[in-house]
Amino acid sequence: MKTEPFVVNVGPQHPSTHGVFRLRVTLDGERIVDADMIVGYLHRSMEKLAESRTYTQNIPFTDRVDYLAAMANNLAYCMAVEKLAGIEVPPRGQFLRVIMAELQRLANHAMAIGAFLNDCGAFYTPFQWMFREREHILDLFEMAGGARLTVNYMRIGGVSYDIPPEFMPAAQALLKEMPQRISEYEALLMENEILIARTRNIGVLPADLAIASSVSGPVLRGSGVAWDIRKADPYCVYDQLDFDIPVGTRGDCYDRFLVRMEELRQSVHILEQALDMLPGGPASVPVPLALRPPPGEVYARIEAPKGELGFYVVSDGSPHPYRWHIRAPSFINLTPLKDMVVGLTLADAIITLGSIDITLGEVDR
Amino acid sequence: MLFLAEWWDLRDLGNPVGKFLEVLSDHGPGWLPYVASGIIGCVAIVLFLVPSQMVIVWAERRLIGRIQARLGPNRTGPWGIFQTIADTIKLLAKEAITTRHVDRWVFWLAPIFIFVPGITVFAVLPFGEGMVLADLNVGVLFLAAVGSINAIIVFMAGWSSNNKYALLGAMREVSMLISYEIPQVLTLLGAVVFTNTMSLSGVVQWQDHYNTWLVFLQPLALVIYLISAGVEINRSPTDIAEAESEIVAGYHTEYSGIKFGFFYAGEYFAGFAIAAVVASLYLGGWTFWGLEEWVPGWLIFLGKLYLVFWLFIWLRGTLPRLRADQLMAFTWKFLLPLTLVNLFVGGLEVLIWQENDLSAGLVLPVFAIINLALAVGLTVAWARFLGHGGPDSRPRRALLMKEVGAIVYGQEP
Amino acid sequence: MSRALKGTELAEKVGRGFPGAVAEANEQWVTVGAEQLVAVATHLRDDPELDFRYLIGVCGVDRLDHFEVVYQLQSLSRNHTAVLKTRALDHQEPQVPSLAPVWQGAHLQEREVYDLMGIRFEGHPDLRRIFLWDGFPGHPLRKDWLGMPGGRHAGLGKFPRED
Amino acid sequence: MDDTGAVVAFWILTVMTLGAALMVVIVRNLLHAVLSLILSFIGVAGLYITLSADFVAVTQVLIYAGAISVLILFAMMLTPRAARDNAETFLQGPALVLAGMTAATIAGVAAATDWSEASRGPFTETAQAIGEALLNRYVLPFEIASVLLLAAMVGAIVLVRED
Repeated sequence: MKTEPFVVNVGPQHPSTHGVFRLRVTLDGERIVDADMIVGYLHRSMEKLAESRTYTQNIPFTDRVDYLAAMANNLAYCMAVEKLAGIEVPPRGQFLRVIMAELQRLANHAMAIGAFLNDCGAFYTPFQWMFREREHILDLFEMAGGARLTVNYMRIGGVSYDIPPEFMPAAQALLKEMPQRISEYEALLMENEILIARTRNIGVLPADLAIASSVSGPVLRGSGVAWDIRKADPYCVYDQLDFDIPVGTRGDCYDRFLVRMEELRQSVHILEQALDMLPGGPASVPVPLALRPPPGEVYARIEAPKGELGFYVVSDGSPHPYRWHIRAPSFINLTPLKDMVVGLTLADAIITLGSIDITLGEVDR
Repeated sequence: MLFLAEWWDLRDLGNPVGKFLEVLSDHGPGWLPYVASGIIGCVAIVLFLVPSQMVIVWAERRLIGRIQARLGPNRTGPWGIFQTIADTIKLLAKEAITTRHVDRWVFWLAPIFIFVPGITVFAVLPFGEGMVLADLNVGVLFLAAVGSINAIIVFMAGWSSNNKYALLGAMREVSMLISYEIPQVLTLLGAVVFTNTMSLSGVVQWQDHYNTWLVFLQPLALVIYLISAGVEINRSPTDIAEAESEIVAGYHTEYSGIKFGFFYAGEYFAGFAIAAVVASLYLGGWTFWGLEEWVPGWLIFLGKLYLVFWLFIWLRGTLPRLRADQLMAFTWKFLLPLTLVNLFVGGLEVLIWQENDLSAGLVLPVFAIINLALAVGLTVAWARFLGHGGPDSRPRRALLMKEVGAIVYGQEP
Repeated sequence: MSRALKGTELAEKVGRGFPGAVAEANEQWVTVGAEQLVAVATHLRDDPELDFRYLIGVCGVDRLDHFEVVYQLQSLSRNHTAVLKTRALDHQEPQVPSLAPVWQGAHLQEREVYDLMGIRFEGHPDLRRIFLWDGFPGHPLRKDWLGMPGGRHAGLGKFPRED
Repeated sequence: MDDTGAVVAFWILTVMTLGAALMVVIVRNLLHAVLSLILSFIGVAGLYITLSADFVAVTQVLIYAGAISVLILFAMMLTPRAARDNAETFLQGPALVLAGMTAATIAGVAAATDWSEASRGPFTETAQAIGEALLNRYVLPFEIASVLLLAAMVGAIVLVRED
C-alpha cells in the first residue's frame, strides 16, 4: 500500500527533547523514514566568549556547558589549564575533586534515568524518586561550594574551598543509604516487563558504528565497548581506586539504561573508598589570579557522566586563552542518532534520544 | 428488607424523589412528573459527577504525590482540597485560543461533546435498588455503544486541530478503539452469560440473589475489561492517544484554557463511568452482603466506584507506557483469545449448571475456583506461548569489566 | 595509562607509506598536508599497529594567517593517542578535505567547525551550518570576526590587578 | 400523554435524521459530512426506540455510529489531502441515478404496503426474541454470515501483509 510521508518537527518545544532540541522526522504512518537534527537554539558561543576572559574567569562558563554535570566540567577545564601551566594539585584537592565528580555522576545519572523513564511513559514516578537522591547530592554541593547547580567549585590548582566539617557525616549518611536505594530502583525498573518490551532491541547501536561515530560514555559502553577514561587514561587519583566498567552486550536502549544503573553502584563504591582515603593537607595551591601559562596547546579529558569531556586549550602566553575548545560528549553522542532512529516509530525515537542523555547546554554551547 | 419507603429514608434516594413526583402529579398536569423525573435524574447525575471529579482530581494528585515521594498540592485550603477549584478558575480565566487554520465548528464542538459518553453511561447504572434513571434492558450493549462514541469525539478534536501531533493522536485513538472494543464487549458478554440479563440492575440483582460477585466468577474478564477500558478512556499507562512524551498532548494539543479543561474533566467522567460499570457488573453494585440494609446502597456503590478509580490512579503512578503497536498487538494476540476462552468456559459452566439443575450454593464456589485457576493458568500459559518470559524479556545486568579495550558487543553473558 | 604517541614517531611511520605527506612534526603532533590527509587518516585508522579507529575530536584554530584543523585520535585496543593536524593556508577561503568518510564521528564536528570557523570540508556529505542560522554574517570563532560595535575586540587588554 | 410524547419524539428525530442526511449530501467538507452521517445514524437509532426496538436501536449506535463511521474516518485519514472536500467527481451522475432508483424503490414499496397499524402493546423486550430467532430459525444464514466475515478478515490480512 502506498502512503504519503509527512514531516513532524519534534521540538524545539516538546516535552521529551530535554531542552530546545529539534528533531525533524519524516514519518510514514508512525515509522520514521528520515531524521535530521537541528540544534543551536541555546548556542552562546562560549568558545568565543572564553577568548576574551582570563583563565580563571572562564571557570563559571564551564558550569553552564553541561549544567547537570557542572563539577565534571570544572574538573576537565581546570585539568587542562593545570596541564598547560604545569601546576600540581595537592592530594587532598585531588581526592576532593574525585569525590565531587563522582557525586556529580550520581546526580547526573539519577536525572538521566529518571528522564529516560519519563520518555518511556512512566508518569514521573521514577523521575521524582531519582530527584530525591539528586537533592541530597545537591545539598552536599551547597555545603562545599555554596551553590547547587552551577557550582563553580573547582579552581586552577585545587578547589575553591575545603569541605566544611558537616560535609563528611552527610556524605557518609548518603552513601550508606544509596546501595539499598539503588536496589529499590533495580527492583522497580529493571524487571519491569513493559520497560523491557519498550527498550529491548530498540535504538541498537552496534559497537563498530559506535566507535566509528566517536560516541563515548554510557552510550559507548552500552554498545559493548569497555572504554572508560578513568581507567584508560587515569586522572586525579582514579588509579588508586577500585571500580569496574559496566558494559552492555547489545547496544540497545535497555543496555544503556543498565550501564547507567550499574554506574550508580560503581560511583557509590568509588565514593566510599575516596571518602575513606581522603588525606589531610591543603586542598589547593595558590595560583596567580591572572595566570599566564606558557605558549602551547593541550588537550585534557575526563570521563564526564555523559562521556568523554575534553578541553583543548591553546595559549599564546597572554592571560586569555588563544583558543578554547570543548569536546562536548552530548553533542558528539548525537552523531549516530539518525542511524539509530530510522526505521523506528516516533515513540521509539523519543526513547532512543532519551537513552543517549543529552544536555542542550552542552550540545549547543 | 428493612425498607421503610418513607420520603426521609435516604437509603434509597428514590424515596424523596418519588414523594416529590407524587406531590407533582397530585397538583400539576399529567405530563409534569414524567418530565420532572427525567430532569431530576439528569441533574442528580451531573450533581454527582462534577463534585466527584473535583475531589478525585485533588485526591489523585495527592495520591500520585505519595507514590512519587513528594507532597502534592497542599497550599489551597486545608490539605490543598481547593486546588481543583483554583485550577478551574485559572482555566476559565485563561484564553481559549482558537488557532487560525482549525475547523472552527468541529473544534469547538469536540470539547462539549466529550462529556456525552461519560455522562450518558450513568443513565443505565443503578446507584441503588431502583435508583436508576433508565433501566434499559439492553444496558450492557448500551455501555459498549456509548463507549464507541468517544473515539469519534476524540477524532473530531484531533482532526479539526490541524496539527500533526493531534492528528497522530486521533489516528491512534481510533485504531485503539476498534481493537479494544472487541475484548471489551466480549468480556461484558461473559457477565451476561452468567446473569442471563443485559440490564445492569438485573446483573446487580443477580449478584445480590446468589450472594456472590461476578469478580469471583469472571476474574479474567474483570482484568481484561479494566485494561481495555483503560485504553478507551486514555489514562496513563495506556494513554496512547495523548502520550505526553511522544506526541505532546495528542488530540488536545491545540486546546487551551477551559476547552482543555473540558477534555480533562471529560476524561475523569469517562473514568468514573468505567469504574461504575466495573463496580456494578463485577463488584456487586450497591450490594454488600447485607450491609446495604444499614448503609445507603448508593454510598456502597460510590465507595466501590472510587475504589476502582483508585486502581486507575495507582496504575498511572506505577507503570510505563507501551508503544502503540505493542498495545495493539496485545489486544489481538493476548486479550482476544483469552476473552474468547473465558466466554466459552463461562457458557459451558452455565450450561452445565442450568441443564443439570444443580444448586447454586454448590456450583458457584466450584466455578469460582475453576475460573480463578483458569485465569491464572491461561494468562501464564498464553504469555509463555507468545514468548514472554523468554530470554528476550528477562531482565539482565551489565557486564563488569576490569580492563579497557575489550569489545563484548553481541556476546551473550 | 594511555600513551601519547610522539608526533615525530608517528611522522616516521606515516612517512614510510606516504612520502612527502608530513609537513611538520614535533613532540606533540604531526601536521599533514591537505592533499594526502584522507589517505593518511585512512592508513592511521586501518593500520593494525596504529589502529586509530576512534576519533576523539575535531577542532579548528585560527592562526591569523592560516587555519589549523586538529584531530585528536585514540586507539581503543592499544590505548594510545595521537594528535593529527592539517592546515588550510588560504585565510579567506579555507578548505581542507573532509574526514567524515573515514571517521563518521567527524560528521557533526566538521559541521561545527565549518559553522563557527568557516573552514570548508571538501567531500563532507552534508556540510551545512549547525548552530547558527543560514545567513548569519561571518563565522564567529575567526579572530577577525569582531563581536563589538566599532570594530573593537571584546575583552580586557590588561587584567585589573595584574602587576 | 404517551402518544403526544411519541409523536413529538418522532418528529424531532425525523427532522434530525433527514436534516443530517441532507447535510451529508450538501456540505463540502468531508469531515462535516461524516459527522452529519453519524448524527443521522443516531437519529435512526432514536426512531427505532420509538418503535420499541431497543436492541436494534442500541446495535444501530454500536455498529453504525461506532464502527461503520470509524471505518469511514479511517478511509478519510488514509486519503491524500487533496481529496478532503466533497469535490465534484465523475461519479456524480451515476450516484444520482443510483440514489434516484433507491428512492423510487423505497417509495414504491411504501406505496404498495398496507399500512394497517398493528395493535401495539406496551414496550416489550426484543433482545431475547432476536437471540432465539438467530440461533434457531435463522441459524444457517447467521453461520454463513460469520464464515463470510471470517473469509473477509483473512483476505484483508493477506492483502496488507508485508513480504
